Amino acid sequence: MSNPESDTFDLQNLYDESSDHEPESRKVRLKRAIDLNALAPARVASDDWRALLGGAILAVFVLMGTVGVALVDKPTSGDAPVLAAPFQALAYPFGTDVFGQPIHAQLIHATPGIFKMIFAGAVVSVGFAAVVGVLSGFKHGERIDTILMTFTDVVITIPGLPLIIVITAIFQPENPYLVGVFLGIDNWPGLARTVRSQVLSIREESYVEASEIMGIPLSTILRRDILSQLMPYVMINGAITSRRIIFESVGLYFLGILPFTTFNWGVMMNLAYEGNALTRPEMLHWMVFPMLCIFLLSFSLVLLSQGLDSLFNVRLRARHANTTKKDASHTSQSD
Amino acid sequence: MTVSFGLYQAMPGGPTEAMKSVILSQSGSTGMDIDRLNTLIQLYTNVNPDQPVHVQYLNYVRDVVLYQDLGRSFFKNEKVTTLILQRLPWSMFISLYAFALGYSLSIILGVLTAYKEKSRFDSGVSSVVIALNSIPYYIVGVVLIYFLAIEQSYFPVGGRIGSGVPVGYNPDFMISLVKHAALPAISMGVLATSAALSMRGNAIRILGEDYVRVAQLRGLRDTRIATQYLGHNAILPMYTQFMIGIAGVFSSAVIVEEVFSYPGMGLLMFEAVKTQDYPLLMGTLIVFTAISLTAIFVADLTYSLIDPRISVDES
Amino acid sequence: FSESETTPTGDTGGDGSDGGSGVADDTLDFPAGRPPTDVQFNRYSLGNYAHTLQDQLFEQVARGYADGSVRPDLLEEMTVDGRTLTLKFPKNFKWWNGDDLTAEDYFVGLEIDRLQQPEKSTIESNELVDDYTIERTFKNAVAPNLMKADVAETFVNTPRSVYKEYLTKLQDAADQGERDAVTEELLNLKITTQQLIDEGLGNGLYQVTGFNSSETKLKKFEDHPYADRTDIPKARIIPETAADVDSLAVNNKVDMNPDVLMSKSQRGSYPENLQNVYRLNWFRTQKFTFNFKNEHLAKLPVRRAIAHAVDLESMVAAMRQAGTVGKPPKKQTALRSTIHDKYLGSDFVDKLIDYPTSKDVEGATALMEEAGYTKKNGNWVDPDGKQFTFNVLTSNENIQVQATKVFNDQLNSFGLQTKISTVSSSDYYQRLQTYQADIFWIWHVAKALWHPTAYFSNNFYGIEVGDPSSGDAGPTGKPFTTTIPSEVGAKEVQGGGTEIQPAKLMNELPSSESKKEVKENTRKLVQWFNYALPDLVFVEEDSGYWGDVEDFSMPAEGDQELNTNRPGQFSFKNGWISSK
Amino acid sequence: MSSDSSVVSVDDVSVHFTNNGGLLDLFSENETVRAVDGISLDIGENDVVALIGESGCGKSTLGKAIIGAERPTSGTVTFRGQDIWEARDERDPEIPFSEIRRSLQIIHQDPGSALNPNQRLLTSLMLPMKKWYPDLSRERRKEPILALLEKVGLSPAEDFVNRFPHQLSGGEQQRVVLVRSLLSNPDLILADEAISALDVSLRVEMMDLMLELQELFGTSYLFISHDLSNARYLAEKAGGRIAVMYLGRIVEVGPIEQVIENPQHPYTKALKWATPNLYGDEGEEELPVREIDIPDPVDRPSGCHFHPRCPKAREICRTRDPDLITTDDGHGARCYRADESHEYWDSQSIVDDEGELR
Amino acid sequence: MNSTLDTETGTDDAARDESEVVFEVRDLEVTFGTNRGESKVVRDVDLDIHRNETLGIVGESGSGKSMLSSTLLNAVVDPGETSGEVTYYPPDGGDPISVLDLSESELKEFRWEEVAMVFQGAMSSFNPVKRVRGHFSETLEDHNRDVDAGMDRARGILEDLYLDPDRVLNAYPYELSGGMKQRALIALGLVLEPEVLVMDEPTAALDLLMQRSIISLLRDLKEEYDLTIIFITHDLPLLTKLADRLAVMYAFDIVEVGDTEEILYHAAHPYTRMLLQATPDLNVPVEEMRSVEGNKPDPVIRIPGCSYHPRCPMADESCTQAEPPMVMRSPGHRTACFYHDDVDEAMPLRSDGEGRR
Ligand SMILES: Nc1ncnc2c1ncn2[C@@H]1O[C@H](COP(=O)(O)OP(=O)(O)OP(=O)(O)O)[C@@H](O)[C@H]1O
Ligand SMILES: Nc1ncnc2c1ncn2[C@@H]1O[C@H](COP(=O)(O)OP(=O)(O)OP(=O)(O)O)[C@@H](O)[C@H]1O
Ligand SMILES: NC(=[NH2+])NCCC[C@H](N)C(=O)O
Ligand SMILES: [Mg+2]
Ligand SMILES: [Mg+2]
Repeated sequence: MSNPESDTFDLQNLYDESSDHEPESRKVRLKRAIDLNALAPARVASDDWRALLGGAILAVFVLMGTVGVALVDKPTSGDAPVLAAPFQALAYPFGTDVFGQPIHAQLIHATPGIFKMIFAGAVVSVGFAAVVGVLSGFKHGERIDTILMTFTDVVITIPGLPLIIVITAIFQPENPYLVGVFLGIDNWPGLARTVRSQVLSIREESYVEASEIMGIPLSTILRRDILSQLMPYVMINGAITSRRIIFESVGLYFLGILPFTTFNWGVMMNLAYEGNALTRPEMLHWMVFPMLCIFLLSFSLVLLSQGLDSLFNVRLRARHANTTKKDASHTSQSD
Repeated sequence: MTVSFGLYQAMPGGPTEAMKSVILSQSGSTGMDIDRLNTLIQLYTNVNPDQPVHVQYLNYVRDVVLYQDLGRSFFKNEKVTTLILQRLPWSMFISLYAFALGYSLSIILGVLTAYKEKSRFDSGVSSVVIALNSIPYYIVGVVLIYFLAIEQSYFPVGGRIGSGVPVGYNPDFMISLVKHAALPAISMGVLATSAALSMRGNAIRILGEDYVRVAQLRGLRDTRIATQYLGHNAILPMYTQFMIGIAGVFSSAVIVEEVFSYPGMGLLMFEAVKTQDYPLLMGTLIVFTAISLTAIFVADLTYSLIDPRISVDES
Repeated sequence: FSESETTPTGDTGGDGSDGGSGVADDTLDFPAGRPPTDVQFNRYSLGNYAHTLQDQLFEQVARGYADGSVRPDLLEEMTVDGRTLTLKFPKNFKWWNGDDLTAEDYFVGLEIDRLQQPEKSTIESNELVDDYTIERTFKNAVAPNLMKADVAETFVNTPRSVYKEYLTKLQDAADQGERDAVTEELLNLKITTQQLIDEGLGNGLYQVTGFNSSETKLKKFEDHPYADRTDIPKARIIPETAADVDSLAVNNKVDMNPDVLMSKSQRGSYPENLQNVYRLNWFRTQKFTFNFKNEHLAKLPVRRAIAHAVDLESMVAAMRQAGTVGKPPKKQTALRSTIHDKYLGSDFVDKLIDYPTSKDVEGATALMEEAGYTKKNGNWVDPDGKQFTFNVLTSNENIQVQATKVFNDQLNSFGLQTKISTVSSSDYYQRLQTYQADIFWIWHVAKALWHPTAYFSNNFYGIEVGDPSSGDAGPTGKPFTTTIPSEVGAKEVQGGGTEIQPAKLMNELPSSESKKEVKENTRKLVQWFNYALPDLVFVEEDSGYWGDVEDFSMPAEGDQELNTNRPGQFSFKNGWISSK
Repeated sequence: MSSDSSVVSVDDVSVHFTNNGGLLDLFSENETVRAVDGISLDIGENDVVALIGESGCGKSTLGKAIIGAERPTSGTVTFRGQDIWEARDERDPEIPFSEIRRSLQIIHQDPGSALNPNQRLLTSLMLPMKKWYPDLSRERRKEPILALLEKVGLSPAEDFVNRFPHQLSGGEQQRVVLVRSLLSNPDLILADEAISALDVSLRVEMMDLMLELQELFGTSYLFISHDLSNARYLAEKAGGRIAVMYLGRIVEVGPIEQVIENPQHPYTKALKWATPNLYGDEGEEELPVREIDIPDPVDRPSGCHFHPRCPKAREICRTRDPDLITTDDGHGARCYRADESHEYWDSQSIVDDEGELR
Repeated sequence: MNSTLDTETGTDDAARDESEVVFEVRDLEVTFGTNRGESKVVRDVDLDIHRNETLGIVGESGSGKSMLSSTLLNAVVDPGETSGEVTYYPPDGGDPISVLDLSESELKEFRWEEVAMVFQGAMSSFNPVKRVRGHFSETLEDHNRDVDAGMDRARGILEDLYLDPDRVLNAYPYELSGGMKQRALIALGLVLEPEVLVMDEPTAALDLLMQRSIISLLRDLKEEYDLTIIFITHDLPLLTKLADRLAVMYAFDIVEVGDTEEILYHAAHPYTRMLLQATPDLNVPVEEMRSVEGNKPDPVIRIPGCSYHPRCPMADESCTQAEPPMVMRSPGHRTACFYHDDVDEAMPLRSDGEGRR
């Protein structure tokens, strides 16, 4: 009794019965989108001190790496007196090193490299992990899943740090992107496994099944239902991975395993440490400030990784949104 | 192992070149005739580059698997296995030390902070843990050296036992042993503290589980609830991570031992990197891999002991 | 843990664990070398030979002194007759195991060295005349001092009890193949520290009694002829790699650093009882090598411009922060200025081209412009208007980085673009051998001889030009034949100039037959170096030693003849250090 | 019933799940769960079939097999005479698979997890609209959504549509899910325990709503429930049928009044007993089963699967498995007792007076 | 012991003066601080629970049933604040215990020895990594009981619950089906021989057959172990098969309480009547079923007057003004509605119509 033509007709009927809806204006929609996707997260963040602090510190470093680089001249030896103590002169607030280069300028000019490294590393490891995890999670039980997981397990067993050391020792990468990539390669398997299990459990959710039954194309399901759920997780791991990449890269520079061409916090520490900064108080600041930078940047990432959790939480976001009806939360189920 | 061999082949210049530069950089101020050096190196390394790669590979694999033979160190002219066996116990010692120190503390703190969630104790401990997690462990090492070894001389800055201490089972030796291992172990232990946060998270989640509530309603003793209910169940999801963590802590020896000049596996590998002693490098990498494999294997085997749910049905 | 720490039987007595520390104890502690657990004592085994420990544990045959002479150390006498060098050994020395130390113990080593490759060796024969005499005959005529220099800084470290069988095998070998087989056997022979103790295979004043990864314990060898000279019964060598020497010093836990001077920067943090004891104008310099394969560096004005543009003073200042003691050279001669007078004479030196030791931007600019380069946006572009960048290579060891960093910064601020690569030392040597960069930092390591041959050595620790029979330019593109002005100190070639062959000259210098010939050839080479600037020497390092002068009396200038390599160890081994 | 007059019909469908443990579980045996075991059923136009049974007896699996969301191990599922899985695999089926997909929809038990928590309702609802009406403009697509939402009492729809799922109560979520399933104008909706998660007081309302919409759209329902009284409410109001499942099989099927008033199968009787009524039925207090626990679905009892629990079981039930015995107009039961002349009656009872196994 | 009659508030029922009171609840409130304000999830509840009775508590989801029941063990989940009085009268005339004033260690003793509780989520009430036996023995141990004797008793109880004691005790929780777990949990609740067993929707997740069976078992157990049972559910029909008395909760308060029969046939509160009508029933023609309309109340927002008035078909002006007090409708049957006398007319019960009985 029903055929496709009359179907639309049926729906049409429904519509005609109650056609007094005003179409929403584009402006309202835009406003809502902005509110929900930009303002609400900001409001959530401002409620969560971790996200706030982490974001603030990170922002400072981003500024350092962009504006700072433009504002502060690249330091060279002889810019200032050698080994000036910190907090003495405005031109070199953090003091200078044995070359007479202002510490603060070095810190600033090292930042872009660090970010490049983090970026490359995080993209490689998190991206790879996400692809492998989603693919094998979605093809669960098929051969590709077995292959990918076997491969992942093999990589998991190779201890990361020694492998990285060997690889970097062999290839002596100088480009920060390349360094990031090398440091990223040991990091993905664990993440891939977790992503896979997440995908498996998301797949169990009935809304995915519902989408399938509605005949929604697989690509849309992947994007809408699975990736959107994974995003927070992936971002959080991105932050954690970034911290790890900082640790490892700085460590390898510090130990002198990675060749260095430009400014780098690890290099500064290496030079200071090799110069026996530990036993020479007048040199200590040369070591301390890069250390502080590393600490602050990774601190901000750790905080962010914890705070992001709430940023991505739609519930919180919705609660902080303005454009949805106030009474919405009253009817919400306690669960 | 395949990876190792792949890397082996990827070495720039090949082993002989590496050997040459090692000797050139080490042989002191007397200098050496390059031609002579080349001949010696040919003899010394016994490398037969004429063999096709896959034959070399098969030989290598055969040696490793059948004879536990990892080849000879170029630089030390000693069997890699011997060198590793000499160093391995020391690294084991400090990493187990670190592991025991780091994880036991993390677990206890994790459970405690979860219990006292949102208290001042919790925020205090959590902040410290977050801060610790933001400092690379080797920097912790450096800071420790600075404050405890250089400024205060509580601990030695390097080596594994003190000079002048007689070797043997006597108190002086033991104390010296422990003191020398303390700083490296602490700085490796920092790696393990991230466990405190996940432990806390897990424990908070478990605290919300019905069975914990029921246990409290049943009037069970607090210690029992804390250990058998909270502790045990909170460890479950991170157990495998834990065991892999052992391997991770062990791997960190490469950096920590260098910072503390602690002659263990890590330093051996580090030296091998510096001297481009490829057989040794490969050997250490294989051993590191073997250790992490073992850890994962043991984790798999023992997991069913602590979580009965995954064991195969007996029925 | 049993495999890794060897417990010496016998002396395990607990002596206090701190060294200097104000209280006068009977042990002399000093840092040196690698852990005794990591090294071995067969000098034919390449990698882990105990280079540093041998300095303290074996007698040295002869030494070179800063005045350029080579004089006996262990030897009673060394004489030259034609192509033959005669070595007379003393009769009262013993190995720790009680065996007499005879000429044969040294002879075995000499012969093994020769017989490994008899054709290539410069020695015709070594002959054991009697138990205490060796006659060593060279294939070609060599200046007498150079013949002596051939055995300088060599040790009696081949006990006949161990090595004689290998010598016999070498003597029996019919061809090079068989000899190589013996060499290979030798390569694989190991003498562990434990074996050294057990079999008493050393012969120095102090004998090893025990060791572990963080120390080598030494006790005075009472049968040694010098045993009465000193009242220090024990010593301890702390491996440099097992402990941070600087912090040991700061905490007053060492009594001496046998071949290192305390720098100004260290002075501040070291305790007062540690003082520099003796300072030595040492034989090592550091330099930057230019790769002529780079079209710009191949141009003399560019090299000279670089020499003007960099401030040697501030490079050295930075190095001083890292503990180096030294100063920039006044003239670019390749030789230490200490031997200028002796081989060049002040007239000659004065005439040489003066390159500034501090920055001379104007001079540098003039030179660049002369070569057709122009400055664009602060950077120099070549005559074709193209930009260019020099790759600068250095090792990541602290001193190297310090110097290269400043060098690099100064080139940059002058407008020469550079890309600096700081790589681990092994990788650095690797790249160095193949000259994969435009400018390299490198030591200029002379043998422990204050003699021109040591400085003009045609290898990469010297001024490598390459094998002159191999083509028209060596690995760094330096020509085998080149023209320099006929007049000393002229900045340009006028008239025909003089054609010289630096590589050939350097190779021939050691076989100069007379002092005069040595001087002549040396001047030619110096003039070439000064004119053509194949390398830029930027520091002449000093050496010496420091020690705890409160608790120990240590010989200083005037006390003994110390103007030789490693003066601290030399004093120690000779029993010249006593407690106060 | 012939299959052309029905929307979907399944014929002798079985769905078996084998868990092959994977690489690591080499030593564990493969276990096969016969979730659905040879079931035939037709669902006609405007039909309502209520499917009830204990947890794990295979209701959902059967339901999914019927709407073509679960591929049967054997047997055929046809949609208006077209084999669903052939349509999917074939190049040129009579009825395209996407058409089948559109016509068979589902409402899940847990409304909370049936909606993507990260999407606003509008997004979730627009997706199927985009799929089914690709030619319509965005605004045009939105109209029926809003209309339907108003219809199910979510008013003002403009407001609801911009909420996230967690901003709705369970009842409201369930209505949205119902709306979503209706958007494609389906012929059959599988309501898999669609009301179980709701508060008792909301269930009747929800069922009424479903029935109301059925009238409007002419949809059939396959209504899965483990609650006899709810199943009865819905089916009876729509004049539908009820099917009782036990361990992968339909043990009794028929018009709702007949099955409720005159249950044939002992299991149905037990269910009826277990469904407490507010008023009356005092007295029948004895448990009408011998064992409370359901047997292991992997290792099922021989003969009639119900015999270990059946108080009326006889020897023959132990060994032989009864077929569906139809009594009158579509009421059938898989029990020998439905056939008054069956040899069962001569078989010896395996139950003693105390209800224990002899 | 009939001295507990509280004439002032009229909370006790005279008809039952022969029965003792086990729990006396007065002015009970449970509040949570939320970021929207104070959330009052139990509001001013007065209730007496009699010894050896089965009290059923019904009400829609979120009406505060669980909260109320957990106050009996002073076990409201953490940020929650409990105020008021909960007095427990031990058997044989021991001193009354004020439950909310117990110290930590006294509570530990009180719980499970006097009052045990079987939870809403039976499935997750066992520690997943501990055998069932462990749960029994640790409970006995920590209450300083003789473990062997206790385990024997546990075996007995398990058998009474149609379980194979050895199999169940040796199993890990995950190895048991839901029904088995639920019964094992009931056995665990009885292992210390408590006076009172609080059961919070113990059957909600189970199959009909299992639910009904457990109800039967409970009736037997109650006799055998002299229990007082407090049974919470929103499944009204099920409850009527077990409970002696019913308490109906709406909006965090009890709106009606009385004997089961009394409530079924003479419900006085409109909400109770609505609930009765919305309950599917095989014996009732489908046409007679209605649904409850409207939204459930929010614990943060205090509805002025009668909290049911927004949903009540009988509500008028006065209902929005004042809160109706609890009044005694007949002995033991109390309700909080201004119009409890008119309710028969306004909202006839199904049972009234055809008198199906
Ligand atoms: N994907 C699957 N893999 C393996 N076994 C399955 C799968 N889906 C269901 N089963 C098994 O098949 C049987 C029937 O499951 P089904 O979900 O159809 O039962 P149900 O009657 O819907 O139960 P409930 O009332 O609990 O929803 C169960 O034993 C279940 O464990
Ligand atoms: N931890 C908590 N914090 C704040 N409010 C809570 C908390 N737990 C429950 N509530 C609120 O308390 C009220 C009563 O909850 P309670 O669990 O007692 O309901 P219930 O009647 O048992 O419901 P159900 O039948 O669903 O079990 C609900 O509105 C709920 O939202
Ligand atoms: N010959 C060499 N490899 N020299 C390089 C190292 C120099 C050595 N450290 C020395 O000062 O003598
Ligand atoms: Mg189901
Ligand atoms: Mg509840």
